[in-house]
Amino acid sequence: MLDTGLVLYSAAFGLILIGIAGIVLSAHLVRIIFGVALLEAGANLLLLLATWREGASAPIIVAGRVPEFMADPVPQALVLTAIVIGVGILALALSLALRVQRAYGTLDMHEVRQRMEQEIADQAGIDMPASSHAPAAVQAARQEGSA
Amino acid sequence: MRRLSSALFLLGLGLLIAAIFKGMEFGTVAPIAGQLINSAAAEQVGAANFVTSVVLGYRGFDTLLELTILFTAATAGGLVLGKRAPNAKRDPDAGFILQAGADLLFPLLVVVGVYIILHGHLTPGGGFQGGVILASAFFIPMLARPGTPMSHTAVSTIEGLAGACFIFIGLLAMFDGEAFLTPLMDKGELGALLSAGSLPLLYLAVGLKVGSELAGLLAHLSESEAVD
Amino acid sequence: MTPLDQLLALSALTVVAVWLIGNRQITGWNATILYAAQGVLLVMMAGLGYGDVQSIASSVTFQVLGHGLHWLFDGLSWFFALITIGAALLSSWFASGEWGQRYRAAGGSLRLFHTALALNVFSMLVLLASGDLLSLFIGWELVSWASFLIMALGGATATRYAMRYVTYAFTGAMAVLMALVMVYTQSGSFEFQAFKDAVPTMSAGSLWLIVLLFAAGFGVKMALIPFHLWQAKAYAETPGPGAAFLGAISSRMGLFALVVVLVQLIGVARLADLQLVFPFFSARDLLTWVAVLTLIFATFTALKQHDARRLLAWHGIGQGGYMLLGVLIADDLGSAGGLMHVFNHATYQAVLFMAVTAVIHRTGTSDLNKLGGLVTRMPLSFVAMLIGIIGLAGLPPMNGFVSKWLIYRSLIIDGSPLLFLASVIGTLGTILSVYKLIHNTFLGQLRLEHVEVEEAPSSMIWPMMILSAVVFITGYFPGLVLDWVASAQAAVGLPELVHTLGGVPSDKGGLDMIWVVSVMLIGFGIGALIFFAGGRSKRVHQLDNYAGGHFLTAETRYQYSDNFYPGLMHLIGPWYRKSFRWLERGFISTVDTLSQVMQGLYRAVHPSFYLLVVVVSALSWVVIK
Amino acid sequence: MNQLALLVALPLITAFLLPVINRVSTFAARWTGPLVLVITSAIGISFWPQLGDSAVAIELGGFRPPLGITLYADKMALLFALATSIGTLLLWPSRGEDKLRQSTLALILAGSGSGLALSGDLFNIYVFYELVAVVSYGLIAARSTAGSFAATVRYLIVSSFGAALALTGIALVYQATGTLNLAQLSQLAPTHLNNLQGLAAFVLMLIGFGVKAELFPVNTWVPEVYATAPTRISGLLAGVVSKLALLIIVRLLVLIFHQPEALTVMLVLGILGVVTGELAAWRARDFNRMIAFSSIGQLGIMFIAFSIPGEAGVFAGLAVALHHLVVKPAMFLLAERWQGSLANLAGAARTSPLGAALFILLALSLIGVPPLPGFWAKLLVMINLVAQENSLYMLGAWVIMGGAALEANYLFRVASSFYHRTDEQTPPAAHRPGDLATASLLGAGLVASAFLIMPLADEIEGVASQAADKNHYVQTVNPEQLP
Amino acid sequence: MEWLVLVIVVVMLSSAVAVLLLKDFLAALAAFSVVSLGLSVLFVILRAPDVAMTEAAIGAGLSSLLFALALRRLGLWRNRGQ
Repeated sequence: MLDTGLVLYSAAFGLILIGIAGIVLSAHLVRIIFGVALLEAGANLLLLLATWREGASAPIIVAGRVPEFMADPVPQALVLTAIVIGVGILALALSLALRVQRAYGTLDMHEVRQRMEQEIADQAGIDMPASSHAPAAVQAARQEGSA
Repeated sequence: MRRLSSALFLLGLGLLIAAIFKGMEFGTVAPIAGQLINSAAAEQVGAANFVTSVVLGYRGFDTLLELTILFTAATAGGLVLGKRAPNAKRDPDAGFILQAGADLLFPLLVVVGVYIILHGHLTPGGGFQGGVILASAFFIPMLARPGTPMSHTAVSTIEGLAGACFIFIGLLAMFDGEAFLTPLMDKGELGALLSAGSLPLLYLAVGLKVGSELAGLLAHLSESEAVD
Repeated sequence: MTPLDQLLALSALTVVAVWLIGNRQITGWNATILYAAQGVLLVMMAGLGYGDVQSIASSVTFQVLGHGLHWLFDGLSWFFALITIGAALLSSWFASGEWGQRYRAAGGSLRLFHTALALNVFSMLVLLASGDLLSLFIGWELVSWASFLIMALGGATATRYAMRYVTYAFTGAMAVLMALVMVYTQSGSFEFQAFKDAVPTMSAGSLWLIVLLFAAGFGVKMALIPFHLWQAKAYAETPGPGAAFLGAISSRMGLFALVVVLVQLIGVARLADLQLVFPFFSARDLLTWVAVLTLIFATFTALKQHDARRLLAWHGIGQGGYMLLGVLIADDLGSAGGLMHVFNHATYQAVLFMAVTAVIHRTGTSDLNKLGGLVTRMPLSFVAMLIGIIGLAGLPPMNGFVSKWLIYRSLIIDGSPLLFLASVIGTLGTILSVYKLIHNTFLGQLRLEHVEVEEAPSSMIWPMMILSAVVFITGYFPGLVLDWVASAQAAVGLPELVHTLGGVPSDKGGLDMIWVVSVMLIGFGIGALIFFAGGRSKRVHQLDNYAGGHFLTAETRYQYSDNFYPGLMHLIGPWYRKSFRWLERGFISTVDTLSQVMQGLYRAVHPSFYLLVVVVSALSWVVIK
Repeated sequence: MNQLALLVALPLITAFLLPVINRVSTFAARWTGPLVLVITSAIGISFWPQLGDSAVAIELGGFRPPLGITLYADKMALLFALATSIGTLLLWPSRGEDKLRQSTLALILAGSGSGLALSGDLFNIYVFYELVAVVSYGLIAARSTAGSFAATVRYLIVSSFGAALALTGIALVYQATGTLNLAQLSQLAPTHLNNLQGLAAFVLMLIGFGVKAELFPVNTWVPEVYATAPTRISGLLAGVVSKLALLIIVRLLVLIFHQPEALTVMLVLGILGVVTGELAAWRARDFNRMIAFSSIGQLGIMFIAFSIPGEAGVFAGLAVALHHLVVKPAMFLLAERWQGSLANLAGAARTSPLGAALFILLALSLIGVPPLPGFWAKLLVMINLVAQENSLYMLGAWVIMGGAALEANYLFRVASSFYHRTDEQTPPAAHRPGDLATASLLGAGLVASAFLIMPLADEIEGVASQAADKNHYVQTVNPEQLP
Repeated sequence: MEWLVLVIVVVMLSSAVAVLLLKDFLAALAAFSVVSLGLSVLFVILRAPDVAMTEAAIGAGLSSLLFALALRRLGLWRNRGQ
């Protein structure tokens, strides 16, 4: 027989890892937001598992009969809270994504970053700083050339 | 290049998590807070659903903040999405069947939502779940008839008042000299509909607030013009 | 309220008063009077270091974070304070007349100028009065920022050089703070006495570090090599009288601090046996050689200058080397020479800056290639500069000779021929360059555009004359200064110099300036008698010249003052590699590159990636531990 | 003492009601927010003397810890709660469209910030942190330029990533101890958390909460956000919010995580923060990003200071934090009109001499020139760092010194350019009187504290010693144990 | 029971990977709601009915709705990927 706890924990950590992978690896904003949602789901599961015991019963008194071994209600309340928080942030992120796309016409974060830096530079009236993709030596050389 | 390195770091993270997981031992520590609550909740709060007594009683403060987060998200979303241009195009209304279905669904959903909210202290469910159902109850007609948007003023008034009620109930206790958010009124007998003091009221406030927040958020998102 | 309180209070009052009076002609005169009053207060404190009166403490003390802050004057402070206030008095007098009018007409604000000057004086007095390491640092910072203020007055270019100064100075201050903190952690207190007691217990390594940090931090102000690049330009760009003041005393504050820390607290003997790398090379040797190199390098750089003010400023740096050298020899003769040189240098440096400023005031330029022949037009200024350069060159009968003689003498007794040779080379360079200065300014052919130049106004002449008189009299009777010097020596625990009015008694191969000068005067008198009574001389007009039977009109340049000393320059030219400038540039560009790298770091594509990286690295470190 | 909960409840209820009030009268809606903040600040100040040397624990809902949530009010918590209210009041967002929503968000920020400072429950701290985060997203985006949206969404992603990690850390802690009450955690820590799991939890929480505290390297959002957000909001974030996140980390260190490794991680990250921040600022071309990078450096100094073990570290870090709390918002207030290229600032002293003078004063205090308070804070940090007699702490001291030298260079490059007499280009416009008044108020506070340094230092030392006293915390909260 | 858990976990994780890999955002959204549903079932198994309801209502229902609306407005409703 396999250990349920192990499976559940690995599910939680797996969700966390996949979420982080989504955040880090993907460039598309919606994809990243998906990743954040998955990460939060994994964290919630982990939190609920923290004091989970095999064979406990739900912490609810049905018809006045108090079960002798009840699950820990605190993590459940916490996860409840965390889920609602997550959805609030999700909504905000999506509406921001809407505006970003309306402003820049793209959701590719590399491009968005370039455009944003360009905008900041124009706003400040200074030349766009050299791209951070190039190694520092190249940047320095470029600066020498411009100066 | 970056993807490769990120993948490597992810691998490393996985290994580390495994290493830490190996070090963890399970079932040794007793959940202090949980056991204390399980033994005391019945007479301290008087809700049959201990999760509810934690959510609204022991950790009611968290719930208040959670509502505030929703409220903030809705406000910020409104700030971000801004005012809708009056001449912006709307989607066409859906067909007759859908509209009729929506009209049919609406009262049903409202009733279910309110029921879930009011039994939150007895059975699973409560303000949040019921609130979501209320929100969808108000949102589905919108989907059916995008032409006639819901009134944001009403929504914001409801949400403001509901949230204020939650805090106000908490402050009442404080003016009695109790601590902030102390449950009021007598506990009643365990398991009855009218029990657990002020918890049902709080859950009603929560439900209304959550419902109105989410409905407002959905409305904002769906009303913002499509790009095409 | 102790006399020291009164002095500091009056000095602070001077700042406020000058600020309130505002941008008026009268401001300068008020400042002058107030400086005179400060001088009187100071003189009333005279005699510190003799008999039972060792020091006068201030009644103001603070207790911050458990560290006591207090201030007191001893012989050394008094000696430096005398120079400070005297220089301020004469400089502001100099600035109060026509110079002030023109400065204000040119758009400068006399309020700012005089406030900055008064602020400098006040902060220097606070520094000189410091009674523990913390108050020393506070005074140090005050001095640095005050001199930044007066340097930055002169417009855009001046601000650039002042920025350079403040960069050097603040970095140095940080080094000093680091040293202070290290001392504190080893001695448990910021008190001088605690430091003194802790020195024997400190390990050689930490003491080395502390000494180097202190020397670097204070050496910046003294413009010791390799921290000398800022000074010449910054001083040269300062408004004339301000330059005279700064050149006279400002950078000597570094010497004061070094004397307090190295001589009074650590002790030169301890320095001498601080050997780290080689047994034959101690901390003291390092510092003396830095001093000597500064002396030679700065002097020969001065030789190359074409701008009178820069030339003087470079000499200021070089003379600082003499002072440090003398103090570090630390016997009675040498340290006396070093400290007395502070006084002497202040006097003739002030005279020279004033004379150059007077020339600029009249001719509008300080470029040595555009001047010449002003001797008949500005005779008094000429006399002042002549006395000044004789002092600077260290020739009798002026006071510069005495201090340098003391230093040479102690070098010989100390048995360090190399140092002696080096300082003699420095003196050679000094003589050559000061001759260039006075020749290109006052001698030779008069420029046509300067024909109707007239003598500087009396408000400039008077301070110059007074200072020249001081230079001569203290050369005639060096005992006057040596009294104060001896009390200063006593204050820092150096052996006191036994001296007479005329100099030092003869048991060490003495010196009696009264004899020397009297003989010289008699010689000059005889020469003058022959010259005038002989009646051989025939006065011609300055422009009435002929060569080889041809009359030379004033248009023809028959006397070339630029490219002075071509042979010598050809000889030593290759040594001017500006290596230090390159060092500085290299450092700056390194910082620039690093800064670009960091900005690239912050403009990363993906902030979350960093988060992942740091989580993984921190966790793995924790797991491995 | 129960009334301390008002510091949180009052702003929140006002925020909820603000839209309703606005429907009644816009005038009332405009002035309610500041009024409420004045009231809360007054309440907080009135509690200061009552606090004395013994802290108080407020059991919300009347439930004994660890069952319920406790607010723990010692001097440090109250100080930062007050700082949040007063700071929000001073930097009240007065510009941009949709003032109603902005002031609602500002009120929530004040309330949640105070709660964050006061909270004594780990998960409650997490919720407050998320609340502060959401509010700041809204306020940053309030400028509603494309750049501000992009910066906000980038910030949101990294911040919620960090928050999720912190939640994971909290889960690990709860798994190991079964409680969330800080006092009880500090009782159980030596036996339950003094292991790999505990350290991992700390690392996760440090980095998660460090996102807001501008901890290197999760502070890449700082330059872009401060360059695009409304300047007052940037001042609020840099001045107040970052300190609140820092406060949490310090609490965790003092109460729960005593492993030397924890301190070392903080120290290393702080050193890197100073190096990168100051170096990057040296080359910054526009005003906002210059002070943004310099604030990264300053926060790094705070991390270094707090990583000194024992009460000395808390004292030093608190001194630096409070100093920065006063200086940085004033800087950002000046940035309101000076944002943009540094090259355009030549001759700015002609149009606003007071602004230029204030900038110089703030810069002098920032780089630590005596007798301004910045110097004493820096001296405190240096002494304690060197006293550790540990090469890594020594390195920290050297780094702080070098950073100060760099900072002096670039700040005074700007300051001296104010006084250039350039006629070909027009100097920037004069400051708004409102900004200038607030900034000069803060500057005056700085000068005053320079004169009152002696009593001030003693007071802060008292605050620090109370905050560093772990046993006092436990005894005050006195959580129940299992029978 | 364990096998049920295992099956659910496997489905969840694989669909979570699918969320990141699927080109079509609608399909990704579907996979995402599958994850939430699996999570809510897990919560039921873990004796947390309230959390399960919440997850089902908010995680599976509302979040998916939000995503759907956003995709609609972002014009990612039908076209494939970016």
